[in-house]
Parts: sequence; C-alpha cells; structure tokens
Amino acid sequence: MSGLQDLYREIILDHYRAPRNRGELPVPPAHLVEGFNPLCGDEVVLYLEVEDGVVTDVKTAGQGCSISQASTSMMSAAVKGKPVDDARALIRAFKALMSIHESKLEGAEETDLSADLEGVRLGDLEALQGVVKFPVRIKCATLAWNVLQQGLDETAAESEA
Amino acid sequence: MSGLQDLYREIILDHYRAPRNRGELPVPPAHLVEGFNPLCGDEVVLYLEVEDGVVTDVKTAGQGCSISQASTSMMSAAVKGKPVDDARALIRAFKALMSIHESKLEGAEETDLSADLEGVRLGDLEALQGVVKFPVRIKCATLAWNVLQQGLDETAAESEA
Amino acid sequence: MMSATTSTLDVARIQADFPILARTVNGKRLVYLDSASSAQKPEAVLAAMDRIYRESYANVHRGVYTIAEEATAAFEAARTKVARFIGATDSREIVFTRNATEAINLVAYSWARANLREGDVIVLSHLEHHANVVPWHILRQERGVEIRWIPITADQRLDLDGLDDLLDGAKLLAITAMSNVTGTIVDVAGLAARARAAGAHVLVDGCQAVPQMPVDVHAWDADFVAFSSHKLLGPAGIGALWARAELLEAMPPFMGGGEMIRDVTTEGFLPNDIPWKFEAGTPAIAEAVGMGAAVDYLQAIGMDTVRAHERALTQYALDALADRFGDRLTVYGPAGADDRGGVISFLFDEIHAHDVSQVVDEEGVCVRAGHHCAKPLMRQLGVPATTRASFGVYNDRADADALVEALAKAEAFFAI
Amino acid sequence: MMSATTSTLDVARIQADFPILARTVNGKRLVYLDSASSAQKPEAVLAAMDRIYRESYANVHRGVYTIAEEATAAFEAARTKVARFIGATDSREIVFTRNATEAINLVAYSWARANLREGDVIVLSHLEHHANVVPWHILRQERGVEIRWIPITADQRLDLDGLDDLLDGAKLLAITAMSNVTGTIVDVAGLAARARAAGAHVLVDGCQAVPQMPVDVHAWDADFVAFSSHKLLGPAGIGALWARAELLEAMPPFMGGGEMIRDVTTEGFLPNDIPWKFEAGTPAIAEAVGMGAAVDYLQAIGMDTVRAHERALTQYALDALADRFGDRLTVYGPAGADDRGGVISFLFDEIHAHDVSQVVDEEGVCVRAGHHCAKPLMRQLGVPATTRASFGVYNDRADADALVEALAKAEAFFAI
Ligand SMILES: Cc1ncc(COP(=O)(O)O)c(C=O)c1O
Ligand SMILES: Cc1ncc(COP(=O)(O)O)c(C=O)c1O
Repeated sequence: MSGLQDLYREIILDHYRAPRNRGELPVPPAHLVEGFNPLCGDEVVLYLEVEDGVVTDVKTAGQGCSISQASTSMMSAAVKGKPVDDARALIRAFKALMSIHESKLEGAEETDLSADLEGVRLGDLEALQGVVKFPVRIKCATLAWNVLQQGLDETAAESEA
Repeated sequence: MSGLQDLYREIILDHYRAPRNRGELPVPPAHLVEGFNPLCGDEVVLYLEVEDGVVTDVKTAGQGCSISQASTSMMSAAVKGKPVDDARALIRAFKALMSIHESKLEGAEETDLSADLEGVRLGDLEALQGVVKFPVRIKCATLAWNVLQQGLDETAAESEA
Repeated sequence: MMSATTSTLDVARIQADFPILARTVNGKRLVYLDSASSAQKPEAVLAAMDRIYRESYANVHRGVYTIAEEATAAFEAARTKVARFIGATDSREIVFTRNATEAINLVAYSWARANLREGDVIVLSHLEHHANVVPWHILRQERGVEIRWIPITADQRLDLDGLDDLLDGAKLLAITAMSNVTGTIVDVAGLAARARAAGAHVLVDGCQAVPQMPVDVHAWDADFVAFSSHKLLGPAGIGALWARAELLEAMPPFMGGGEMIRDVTTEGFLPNDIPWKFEAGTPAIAEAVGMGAAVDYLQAIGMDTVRAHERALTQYALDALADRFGDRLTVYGPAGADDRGGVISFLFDEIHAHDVSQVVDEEGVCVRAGHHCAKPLMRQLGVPATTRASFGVYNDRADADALVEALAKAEAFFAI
Repeated sequence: MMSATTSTLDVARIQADFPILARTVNGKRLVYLDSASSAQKPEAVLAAMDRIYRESYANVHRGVYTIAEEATAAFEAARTKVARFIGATDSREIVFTRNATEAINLVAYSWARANLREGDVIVLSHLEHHANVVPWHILRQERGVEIRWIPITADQRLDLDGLDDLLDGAKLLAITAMSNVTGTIVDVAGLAARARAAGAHVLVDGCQAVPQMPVDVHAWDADFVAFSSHKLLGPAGIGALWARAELLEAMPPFMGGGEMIRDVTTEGFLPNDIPWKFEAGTPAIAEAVGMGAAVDYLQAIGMDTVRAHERALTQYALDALADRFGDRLTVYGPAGADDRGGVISFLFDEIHAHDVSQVVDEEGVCVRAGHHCAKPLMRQLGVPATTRASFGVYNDRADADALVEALAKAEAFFAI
C-alpha cells in the first residue's frame, strides 16, 4: 500500500479526524460560500470574515472524503488571521502544486506555474502533494481552495459596492 | 457486368428512355401527388384521374434515376384504365416482390407476403425484380408505387368527403 | 456460451470472452464491480466493430456502392436486433441516440414540448438518475410544468400509498425500472397501468433493467423506453429510444440535419420517415453494429439466466457483507435479492465512500464512490455519497469475496 | 509517415495504414472515392480504440479506481489533441458531440434560443449542407427568426456583391468553410470580419475544411466551429463543437443528465463547468480516443502536406475528366483546384447520377450519387442529384484514373 501511504499521510488523516475551525459564523457580517465536487458530491461550506484586508475569522462545514475535508481543515488553519493578499498567494501556490497533473487530466494548456510557488511557505499543506499521483482526487484537494477564492472575490466585490 | 444486366434489364432501359404517360393533367379534376426519395433526390409527380372507382387517366412528371423513372413509367402503363381495386392489388403485389429484401434492409419484421403476390399478373413489372439484389435501389423502384398509393388514398378520402 | 434454458452461468467460460479481465491492477487481478456504471465488452462485440472498419466501412443510407450497402445493411440489422431484444415488434420504433440520456432528452424536447403546457404535471420518483430528472427541470424552467415526486420507503422501494393523488391530472410518468443506486426493481407494469388509468403517458428509464433482466416493452405497456448500449456489454457512444410508432410519427423532429429530412428548400423542410426523422447526421455506425452484437451475446446466454445469475450473486454478496461487517456497514435497498438487481450500495459508518473506493482499488477491486448521478436520492438517504459494487455476467463469487476482503483492508486502514 | 515539412505524400505508404483498402469489390481493388461523406480509418485509430476496450475501459469522470482514471485521462487527452489541431488554446472550448450536426444543433438550441428573438436575422449561403440549414429552419418555425441566403455565382462560389445588405442587422452568419458538393473553399476570415463589423456572431461548418487543410479557429476569428471525427480519419459517433469559452460559459445547457451538473435537487439543478456542461450522459469514450489518434495521424503527415496533396490530385482528376469526356460531362465548382478542396461533383448529360454510381461500383469504384444533403444547392444547380468523387490522403492518381475508366464504362453502358 505504498501509493496509499503517499496519499493518506498521517497529517492528512489527522486533519480529517479532527478538523480545525469547524462551525458557523453569523451571516452577515460573515460571508457564506459553498462548493460541490460534482464527481463525488463532496461539499465544502465556508464562513469567511474579512476586515480591512485581513481574513479575521474562518469556519467550515460540509462533508466529504478525507482528502476534501482535510484540505478544508488545513486551508482554514493556513489562512485564518492572514492578510487577504497572503491568502491569495497561498491559493495560487496550492493550485500550482496540484496543477501539473490537473492540467493533464483536464486537457488545459500547461503553463509555467513554478513562479506561483516561489516564496510561499506551504508548510503542512505540502502533505497533500501525494494527491497528484491520483488525478481524480485532485479535485477533492482543490475544492476548498476554489471555494475560498470565490469567497474572497465576492467579499472584495461587496466591499467595493 | 452480370449483376448490372440483372438490374438494368432491356425493358427497364426502354421505359427509362421512352417513358410512357409523361405529361400533366388539369388539376382538378385530376389529383396531383408527389414523392421524393430522400436518399438521392429522385422525384415522382403523378396526375391521377379517378372516376367511379376506375383510374381513368394517369400522367407522370419528375426526374430521377433509370430505376425510379422506369418504375414510374411501367406503373403508369399498368394502372391506367384499371379499376382502383386492381391498382391496389398491383401495389401490394409489387411491394411484396420488393419487400423480402427491403424489410431486411430497414429492419422491418418479416411477414408472409406471398399471399399478396397470388393471382396478380405483374407482367413487365417483373423485370424490376433484379432490383432486390441492390437493396439501396429498392426505394427507387417503390417510390412511384408509394406515390400511387398516396394518390389513391387521397382521392378516396376526397370522394367520401 | 449457455443455451437459453440453462439457468446457471458458466462464468469461467464467460470471463474468457472479456479481454480486459486478463489485466492486472497493482499486481492484482482486475475485479471489475462497476458494471452499473458501464459494462466491459466481450470479444464478439469488439470483433464486430473491428470487422466493419476493416471490411465494410462507409456512411450509411447514402451510397449505392457495395460497401455502403453492406454498412447500411449491418446498421439496420442491428436496429432489428435491438428491437427484438426488448420485445418490440416494429424496428422503426428504435431510434438510435448517443445514450439513454439523449433518448430521454429527445422525449423532453420533442414529445413534451409539443404536448405539455404550463401547469401540466410530470411524475418522477426519488429513485431517478439525473438523466431522468434534469431534462424535466429544464422543461420546467422553460414551460412551467409541475414535477411531482413519488417518495420512497425506508428500504428504498417506491412508496405507492399516495400514487393516485400524484398521478391525478398527470400527463407523464417517467420512472426507472431499476435503481442504479439501490438496485430496487420497480413494478413498471403495475405503475404503467395506474398511470394510464390516470391518462398519463409512461416513460421508462431502462438503463439498468434492460441489461439485467428480460424486458418486454409491451408487457410493461410503456410509451417510451430509454437505454444505453454501454451498460449492455456494447460500446459507449450509442443508445436507444424505443417509442410507439404512432407517437414517433406524431412527434416533431428534435435535431435537424442530413438523414432526418425528406426535402429541404430555402423555405423549409419535410421530415423523413421514422425512425430516421430523429437521427440527424452521420450516426455511430460501428457502435450500432457493436450494440447488435452485444444483444446477440446476451440473448445467447438468455436473459432469464442473466437475471438468475445476478440474483444469486447479489444474495451471496449481501450475505457475505452482513456476515463480515455487521452493523458497521450500512447496505441500502430492499433486504433480499429477489427485489433488486445486481447493484449494492453501502457505507461504513466512519469512512467516506471515496476513500473506501481508493483503498480497494489498491487490491484490484473496481467499485464506484459518489452520488451515482442520483443526488435527490442521496438527499433521501441523508448521505453525500455511497460506495457501490455492481455485477455483470462475468462476475462470480470469487469477485464478491475479493470485495469483502478489500473492504476489510479499508476498514483496517482507516481505523483510528 | 511524412514529416510536416515534406510537401508530397508517400501515398503507397499511407495506403498500407488503411486495412480496408486491401479488400476487393467484384474482384476489383477497392477505389474509395467517398471521403467527403466519410473517410476510412488507419490502423493507428483502430488500435487506439481497441486498446481502450482491452486494457482501460471504464466510464469517465466517475470512478476513482485505476482503469477509470486511465480512461478519463485518455478521454481528456483526446480533447486537448483535438483543440490543438484546430488552433484552439483552451481545451475547455472543445465540446464533444455525436457529430457536426449535433454541434450545430447545440448552438441552435442553446446559444440561439437564448440570444435570438422573432425577426432576428441569420445569414446562410446556398452552399450549405442540411446540417447547417435545418436547425435554423426549426428555429425559424419556433421563433420566427429571418433567414437570408448568400447567393452563388455560376461556378458555385459565394456571390458577395450584396453581402453587406444581407449582413445588415444580422445576429449570426452560419457558413461552411468548404462545400461538400463543389469543393468551393470559402474565405472564412474575410466573411467573419465583415460579419463582425455588422455585429453578427460567426458559426463555421468545418466538416470538410478541418480534414483537408490547416485550420486555425482564431485566424478565422470564428465564434463556433463544428466538425466530425468520421471525416477526419476517426470513428463515427463523435464530433466536436469548438466555441469561445466566454460564449460557452454564458450559454444555457442543452441536454440534461449526468455529467453536465454540479448539483441536482428536487427543485432544480446547477450546471457543471464547461465543457462538461454540454456533455450529458456517458460520452463516446473509445471514439474520443480514436478521434485523438486520428488528429495525431494527420498532424504527423502535416496539414499543409495534406492540402497540397488534395490540390494536386484534384487538379489531376479535373484535367483527366475534361480530357476524356469534354462537354458530355458537366463538372461543378470553381475551375481550378486552387480554390477547391478534394471534392468533384459531376453529371453526364444523359445518365442519372445514381446509375453512374451503380455502374462504377461494378469496377470497385465508390462514388456517391444524390443530393449530398445539400438540396438548396441542388436547386441552384437545377439538378436533382450529382455524382461525386472525393479524395483522402490514401488516394492517388491511379484512383483518379480508375474513376475515369469506370465512368467511360458507364457512358458506354447507358449509350442509346
Ligand atoms: C459540409 C458538411 N457539413 C455538415 C456535415 C454533417 O456531418 P455529420 O453527418 O457528421 O454530422 C457534412 C457531412 O455530411 C458536411 O459535408
Ligand atoms: C438508471 C440510469 N439511468 C440513466 C443513466 C444514464 O445513462 P447514460 O449515461 O448512458 O446516458 C444511467 C447510467 O448512468 C442509469 O443507471
């Protein structure tokens, strides 16, 4: 089961079993955003509080496989308290980590993404790198990050309006 | 070219080169009916005069391949002056002649059609039997007969109305 | 192959007909348990398609030359085979589509748009696959029809208590004959009779039933039946709509193009005869021939034998799962195999369906995890996903055993 | 196979790649001259499809197990190949359909129904195939759009004198890039520029152009391009719509079912991302892979080389026909091969197209007779049918010579 050990690193199983930042935030002031993985029905729900360009609080709900839920938990821990710009850099870096394989699977053009990885500390998140060997699961890992991106875009649009 | 000689019997080529009953009839009293072969664009136009249950006059127009036009010519000669009932018996007999193969091609269920052939004198029309070896051409041969059938049905409906 | 009167399948012999079963995954033999999603293909099907391409390939219905005639004859012969396979007596009633999904959309775009108006009622069930849900949602958005849902019981059968109320004033009952999630077999004939009594037309999603049991569209007394070749041991890329000839005759065309016309001018067009009226453009030629070869293959086995095999193997697997995992594993659907096809959906209390599927793949066992394109049903089950094992004619008890062993490994892997 | 820089084709070597060319008809070698209707398939395409079925067949996008991942990867890799083949930079812009016909119907049902209203204008040409006529007739019946027709010249080119008037107020120009009857090559980029200036969207029927010449959808500046695999040396049963991503994003779904959804409830549904939003149900999996293998094969030859070959062979055949039959044979389309693809339609004064085709088949020569799904054009030509010979990469001068000899026999046979 060596391939499996790569996919299911201990730290991933830990986040899966004991997810960080589970819960809800009052909406508003928090912003609510949801995402689905159409393949497997995984669901990520994100409550996002953004103030003065900082992600002041994050809570998560939803259900899904170990990869999607661990990724959600790790994401919430990584961005909570961070400036929005840092969170966006993390999104880009994480997607770059996943994208070499994802682009092959979905047929998107390959572009050089290494720039997105430079200077960003992924920390625990790097444990998710084993996912790229299992192309179908990449969507499980990226779901939370797509939801975060959508949430940040929407709060930015709101604060402009 | 033995297969071809079977398809293009001399009598067929004769009807093709010198079609009988070409022309038009005033509508009304004549009835006008047209048919197409969607495969090749062959066109058969029929002017039909029916009085007291007799096909008193027939004229034909249209254009198409030797088989469709020869069949039209032979049909017109065969039914002109005949009682409608005899014309209908001829339609059934002619289709029976063609149908063994047509049903195979189109996947229709095979039914016993020999009854339709019994007691009907096809005469010259039998020359068209070679067509069954060329399944795609069967529609060329039957086109005129389908048009005739439609014409007889329509005149019957009109006289009832 | 077995004769139609034999009731047990010589699975070892059948397996030898399926080239892919010789392959290994991660060094393990391939245990393919996802036939409800798509079935593997026997050599006879692959050979029939290959032969067309190597010997008689040409566009159909368009050429008078020899290979075009051969291709056309093979294509139309396949239509007749498919018609007979489901008890249809008129092969003009078979419209070739890409898949069952297109077959249902064809009915939604052509028949329903011509016959249903705002407020008209369509009755579906909570067991339906998205293919028999979304076309009606699209129609509702466009036309404002009303959709009513037949609920399900705790063991995922249809709950028919309120059926007459649901059918009251309905124009269409669109129902699956067998759930692709729980395997639940639906009493189509019984439902169709009640739908007809209420004045509704009946569409049957035969995707799962047609490959697994004897089907007779007239015994069902249906108006429309949709199914796919790829679940029937045939190639993907082709499926069929069966519909009563008089309905097809009256329906407006769906897609426009070559083949479906009798005449075209700059002013308009005249449609072709059925079934070609609904087959616009160049069809899937080799695939039709492959589908014909697939029904030949199944008919040689005998659909009664297929059904007996599915039932016996499903019962065996249900028992084996219960023995090994007890309450830790929830199995959905009717309790016994008599009322279900060869499909078993299940869920460990603590392990997500997706993760289970991943771990058992390591053992060469292919099972599907997800919502199985039946999200309304998933919501009824109260879960986002299940793991599903499903059986084909090439599966045997050793495959069910392999599943149980692989699941035990998954359970151990995710144990806290 | 030749490299992309070589400009003449080693046809003998190419022929060896096409298994069907080894067969005989009536004891004569097969001279296949109906590639405009459907092309033959090289071994590489057949092998790619066979390999999927024998090694990696499973439904796509649905399973996490190994063979499902392999099938999905092969399917999506084919999409990327097809995208690159026509110069698209984003493979999400390729929607797999059954054929070009469905691709155009998709635009008519989805984009046009969302964007066109009663009285809106669609501009077509008299060169169009029914696939690019009938969907618009159906739309006109439903929505009351107006269809205007670009007329043709005496040698069957587009007559562009009145184009600006025709385009005035138009919402869509839907035009073939190459006639399947006369071979006329249309200046798509020029027309598209004028259409855009008039505010119209541009749909290109690339069925004949994509297999025969280098195509770049961005150089054309088109919005939609439809084409079929089966004319491109690939299998039937699959085709593609290329469309700009932002258009696809904005378009409503066409068919509903599995794969095209993000979520489904009893109340409604959310569509999936592009391109899957438009791919309802199980797709033609092996066929997509086969289409990918076909574009690989053509790309290895080089589309410039393919075009040069078509031009040279067409010119040779035009000359040979004129030499042998003179005025007795009417040949349609532009006089020289520079402005036409590898398609030649012709008619003997006294012999019907159908009969000619039948007689030359006796010599093993496959040519098509009929209206070629272009009845509006046939009416312009003033004939019900023509005979048509068309060339593929596997044809050579010996094939053109065989055509001329066979036609001479037909002429003799029907001589009075
Ligand atoms: C120019 C043109 N457009 C459209 C089509 C339709 O292609 P298909 O039948 O593959 O949908 C064809 C081929 O028949 C064609 O030649
Ligand atoms: C019950 C049922 N209906 C419809 C479908 C859709 O079939 P297809 O994807 O072949 O159109 C399926 C299979 O996925 C099914 O199981």
